[in-house]
Amino acid sequence: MHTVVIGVIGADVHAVGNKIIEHVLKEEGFNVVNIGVLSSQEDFINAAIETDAQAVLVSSLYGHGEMDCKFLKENMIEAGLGHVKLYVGGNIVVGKQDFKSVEDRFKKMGFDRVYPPGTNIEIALNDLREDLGA
Amino acid sequence: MHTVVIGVIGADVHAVGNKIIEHVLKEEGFNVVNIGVLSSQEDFINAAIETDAQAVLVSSLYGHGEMDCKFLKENMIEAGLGHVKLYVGGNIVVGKQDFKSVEDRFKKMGFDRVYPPGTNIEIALNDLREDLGA
Amino acid sequence: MLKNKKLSREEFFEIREKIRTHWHTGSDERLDFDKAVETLRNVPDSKNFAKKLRYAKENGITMIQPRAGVALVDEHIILMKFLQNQGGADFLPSTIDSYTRQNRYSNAEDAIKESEKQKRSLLNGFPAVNHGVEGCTKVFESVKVPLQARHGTPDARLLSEIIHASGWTSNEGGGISYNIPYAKNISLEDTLRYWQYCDRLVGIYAEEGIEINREPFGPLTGTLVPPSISHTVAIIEAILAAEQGVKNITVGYGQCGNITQDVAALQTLDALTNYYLKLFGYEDVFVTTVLHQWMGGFPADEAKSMALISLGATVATLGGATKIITKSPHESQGVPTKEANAEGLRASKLITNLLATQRYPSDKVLKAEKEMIEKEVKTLLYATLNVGKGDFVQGVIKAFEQGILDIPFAPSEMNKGHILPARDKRGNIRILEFGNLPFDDEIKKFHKNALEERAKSENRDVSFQMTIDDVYAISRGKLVGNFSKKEPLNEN
Amino acid sequence: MLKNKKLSREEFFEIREKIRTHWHTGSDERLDFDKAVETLRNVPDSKNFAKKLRYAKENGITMIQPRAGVALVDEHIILMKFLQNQGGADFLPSTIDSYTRQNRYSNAEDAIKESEKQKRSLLNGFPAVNHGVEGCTKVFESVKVPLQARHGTPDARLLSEIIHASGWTSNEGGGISYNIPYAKNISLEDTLRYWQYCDRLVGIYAEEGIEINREPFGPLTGTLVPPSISHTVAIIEAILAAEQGVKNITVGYGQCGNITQDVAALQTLDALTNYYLKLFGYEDVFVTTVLHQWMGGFPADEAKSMALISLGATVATLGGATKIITKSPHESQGVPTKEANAEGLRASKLITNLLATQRYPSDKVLKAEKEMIEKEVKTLLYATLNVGKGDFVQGVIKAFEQGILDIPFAPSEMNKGHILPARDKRGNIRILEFGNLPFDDEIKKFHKNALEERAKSENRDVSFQMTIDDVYAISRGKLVGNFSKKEPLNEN
Ligand code: B12
Ligand code: B12
Repeated sequence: MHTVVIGVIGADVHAVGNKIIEHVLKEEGFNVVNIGVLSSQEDFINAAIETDAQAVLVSSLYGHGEMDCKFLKENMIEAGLGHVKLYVGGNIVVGKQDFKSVEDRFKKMGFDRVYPPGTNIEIALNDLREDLGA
Repeated sequence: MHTVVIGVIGADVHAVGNKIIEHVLKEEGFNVVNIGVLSSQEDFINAAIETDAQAVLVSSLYGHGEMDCKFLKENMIEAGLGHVKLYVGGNIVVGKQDFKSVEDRFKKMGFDRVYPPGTNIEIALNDLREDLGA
Repeated sequence: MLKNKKLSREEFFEIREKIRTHWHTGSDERLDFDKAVETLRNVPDSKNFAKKLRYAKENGITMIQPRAGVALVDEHIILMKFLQNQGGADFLPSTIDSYTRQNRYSNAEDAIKESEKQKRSLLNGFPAVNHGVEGCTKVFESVKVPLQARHGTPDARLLSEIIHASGWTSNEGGGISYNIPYAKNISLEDTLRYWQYCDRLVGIYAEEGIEINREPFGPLTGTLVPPSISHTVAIIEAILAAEQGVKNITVGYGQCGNITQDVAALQTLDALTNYYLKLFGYEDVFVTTVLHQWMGGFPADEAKSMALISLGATVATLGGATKIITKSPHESQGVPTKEANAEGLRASKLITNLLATQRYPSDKVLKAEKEMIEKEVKTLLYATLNVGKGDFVQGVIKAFEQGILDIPFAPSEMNKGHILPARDKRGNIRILEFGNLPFDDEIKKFHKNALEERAKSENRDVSFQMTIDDVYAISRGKLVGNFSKKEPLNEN
Repeated sequence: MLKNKKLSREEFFEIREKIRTHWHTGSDERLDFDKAVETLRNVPDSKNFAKKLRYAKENGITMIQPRAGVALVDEHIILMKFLQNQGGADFLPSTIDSYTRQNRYSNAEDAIKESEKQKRSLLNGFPAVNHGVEGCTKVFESVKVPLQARHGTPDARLLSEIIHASGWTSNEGGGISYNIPYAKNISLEDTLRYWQYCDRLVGIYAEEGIEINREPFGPLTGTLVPPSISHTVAIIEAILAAEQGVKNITVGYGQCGNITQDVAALQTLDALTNYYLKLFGYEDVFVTTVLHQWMGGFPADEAKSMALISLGATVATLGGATKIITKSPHESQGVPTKEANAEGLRASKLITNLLATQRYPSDKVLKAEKEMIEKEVKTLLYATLNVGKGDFVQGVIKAFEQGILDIPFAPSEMNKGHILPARDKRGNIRILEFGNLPFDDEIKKFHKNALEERAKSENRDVSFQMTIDDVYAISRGKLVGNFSKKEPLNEN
């Protein structure tokens, strides 16, 4: 069983998507470690270390995602989590922006996969299976 | 009292604006000759000649205005009506177009004044007074 | 003397031969009756207008249809597919251009050529006669949903032949509704005759087992038409169509703006059409209703237009209409781009979906409104029948002559144009000047009181200025035209 | 032990001194009480939130207000003026950014600097505390209509001081509504205490003859919250505010989607808030209502979003709400541009204008819905009071502990999160899992039956999958989440 850490980063309290992602991933047989809303980078990193997770799925809905995710990849590498897959989704920037350029920005920040607003979680499921070789 | 010819050109049956223009111009003291909808260029020219009008206000709502108004100015000049002021208003072209370019097109066709969709008739009233020196 | 009587097959086919000579596309052999029947038999249920309407009504679904048409076949197909795929249109139209509507096929031909040259449509619609069965079939084959011709053509006989023979299973129009708002001096006798033909064509197809839908044009001039007047015209046209053998009829109504009046209108339109069809002996006609989103002047602002469109979809669904004719946010400006048109469709679809299982509650006000509409329709209908000495065709001709039927703001000289509508305080459309409408005192008093109540609240007299204000009102963002009132704490 | 008891002036001013040290802008001398009173006395009526609401309610007008806020003062002013002039906003907000909401003023400071550098707002709102009275006054002086802070801040004491001292005459929030949906592990005791302070501030101004509006945040998580639950919270927060001396309160509600339920909710919200305020001894509170346009996930499509916005404005006006919080067509994507935001406003304004004199009819269904809401609210309110041994503050703390009050999808650990909502066949929000809600069998049966009726019609079981489907439904263009049904003749 694959272990994935999910949570909502920063000062973000959007809980609905997070609860639904947990439900769907569990149904699909993942071991889901949900650290919930208002989670810091450290919370994600600690959870991933403690549970030996293969992937970290960061949600950011409220618009500050770009700031909250700064150096997350670097910090994960430093914590020995360089191999862990790193996804981000939600409404990760402020405002309606061209998604291609948003994706580029986050990929440069070290994210393996970047999802546009309202992404159906089933899509990420396929990617996850592909990336984790399930 | 100034005499103006009003009417709706071509195969156009939009009658509402025409009836209202008649009412307002009359209230404002003009001698209004209303030839109504479905009026040809000849209808306009004949009415202007017969009534010795100082202005012709062409309405076109249905989108074929550009075709229906072709050579109207030339035909008026030929009929000795070169001095008569020529206005056009309504929805004079097909579709939502940049009004500046529409205005240019119709000015080139010899119209003295060109009005965008939904023009308040009061605005034209002022222009009319100015042009006819009332 | 023209009567409301079914054309015999012989008469019909005799006229048919002549009609086919009106323009060269009439000689296309796919217009030969047997070939046309074959074409229509091969139309799948999912592309049959009449059947899909039946399905919608039986399942309580409110479906959506735009207006749209451009000069060239290939462009028109792109447009249709866009509205179907990006707009989610349940039904497709082909709005016919204004030259074709006046049977000016050679004007249309010129404009087609000019459009080809300029690479933009110089026509405000699709010139179906010029494109003939050839072009119309190409359109039909390119789409997945039923097609209908929408026009405003006093004499649509050749047009109707061509579209049906191309697999289009609905035709809009009628001898009154495509005359009075769409012509200046064509006699009603002529248009009623022309439309008997169009109806008979559908009736004859029905005899071959082919179900085709007919839709009288409900909103007429689209400008403050009191519901009872448009209902009466719709019901009469339904009766005339039924006489010619039409079995699937959609009666229409243009949104007024007061939700209660709109719902009352939709409910009575359905009930009364069914009632009078049966009363006059047409038992097996399947009736559906269509609401036209606001048919008068639109606000210039696109956001406001979207709101108006959504409100139209709301009353249609709450009122149980089977179909909505949608508008676009470009309405006040000109023929919409396909994108703007699809926006109107998608907004409407969201509403019909969200409200799918919701209906407007019935209270005393709604009931009273319905009763008044019923009473007025009855009065108008019987007066028409009366002056026609029992015949609706003659009745219509005479009723318009005498102003028994009278439509506000119509261009036609066949119409008296003596009545004036205006809104009451709540935005219901009432009648300010009755002209010769044969209403009794109770009805007249009802209208008068309503308008006086408004006048009082606005501190002015009941007058033509009210009508003018109301003509402008919605385009200026209000329902009841009163532009003097200052609101101290409410400048915005 | 914290109780629902008015803070004494001494206590209040003692706390006040400490609060002002939380960030350097707190030392601004315009925050000295007398100066602030003077500032507020000079606010003209047209810019006083409380007075304009009073005017609206007394004249039956439904007014509109957007959400909006950006990082920098000058940009924020441009935004405000745009929404006022191009949007026609009757009231202006300043939506506060999420760092400020969590009192992370130094994070906000960084983001302000970064926004200045990048020349685009990196904050999702206006950091009012960082900009201080200086910045907030500049905003106030730039606009013509009343201003309100809208946030989601558990501890908004310094924020509240700053905005009011800058002439902003309304503040959104409450000890429950700005905790449970907006925090993870802040105790209710803390937030209730913080908000007693914010309310007392308004109450003390009231003692100086200055009327300021307070608005509990009605929609909570915005996600399928049953009306009786959000009503109960709103009423309790109104009572808590009234105890601190607040005299002008706007209770709120988030559009559900079924028009009858929405109208029932709006009508009962007004009636019940007034009723219980009086019942508990608060006689002279002026109550208004606000409808929040759909607060859950929006459709990605802008046209559909405009329709949803229009439908929200429709129910608000028909239901007699005093104010609407509008959404924009960008909702599903991110903080809207000022243009998109103004589109939502203008669409809403058209609807409030057209329907100004129209109200939703009352029938049996509406009455039954209202009765059920009344009964549920009564149950929840009395149970809360009961566990609080007669005190609402203690009641709230215990009620959440025990799940007597429980809000679906809330992030807070203070909330049990045991209840699950789902829609019935007509889209009404019902309760699928009651957790510890103290409802009697009659109420439970009512909800169960409604959901079973739906389950049957969809040929499936009542289950959590329904809830999930309903969370997604509106964003996917439906009201009732059922994505399996195939419709033969209705692919589009
Ligand atoms: C009502 C209406 C109808 C009614 C008309 C009833 C009647 N016989 O009068 C009906 C339903 C019959 C109808 C039919 C058609 N219509 Co129509 N109709 C409208 C609508 C909604 C309102 C027009 C109106 O009455 N406005 C109220 C009056 C008071 O305003 P007005 O007409 O604009 O006139 C005022 C000003 O423009 C100005 N003005 C007018 N002329 C002039 C001239 C001068 C010199 C000056 C100074 C000012 C001026 O003063 C007037 C008084 O204030 C408009 C769209 C809109 N505006 O919202 C479409 C519209 C005009 N129609 C249109 C079309 C295409 C048609 C049809 C071809 C087909 C169709 N789509 O169904 C047919 C045309 C038939 C024909 N042969 O003409 C298009 C025209 C498209 C374009 N130009 O690109 C429009 C713009 C709708 C659209 N966006 O597609 N229509
Ligand atoms: C409901 C809601 C709220 C509720 C939240 C209740 C709660 N505690 O959960 C309330 C009202 C409290 C709220 C508050 C705020 N909100 Co809010 N909110 C929304 C709204 C309307 C719906 C969110 C939602 O629940 N969707 C339903 C769920 C199922 O979908 P989802 O969250 O998108 O998640 C799904 C997918 O995105 C995907 N997904 C999510 N994360 C990830 C990660 C990965 C790796 C993958 C693969 C997929 C994935 O899967 C999820 C399940 O299907 C959205 C706009 C919208 N979408 O329509 C705004 C929105 C997210 N909110 C916004 C904002 C700004 C705020 C506020 C700051 C202020 C405000 N405007 O009032 C505060 C924030 C407070 C804070 N500190 O966080 C903005 C964010 C702007 C931006 N990014 O530019 C939005 C986009 C609205 C807008 N357009 O302005 N909000």
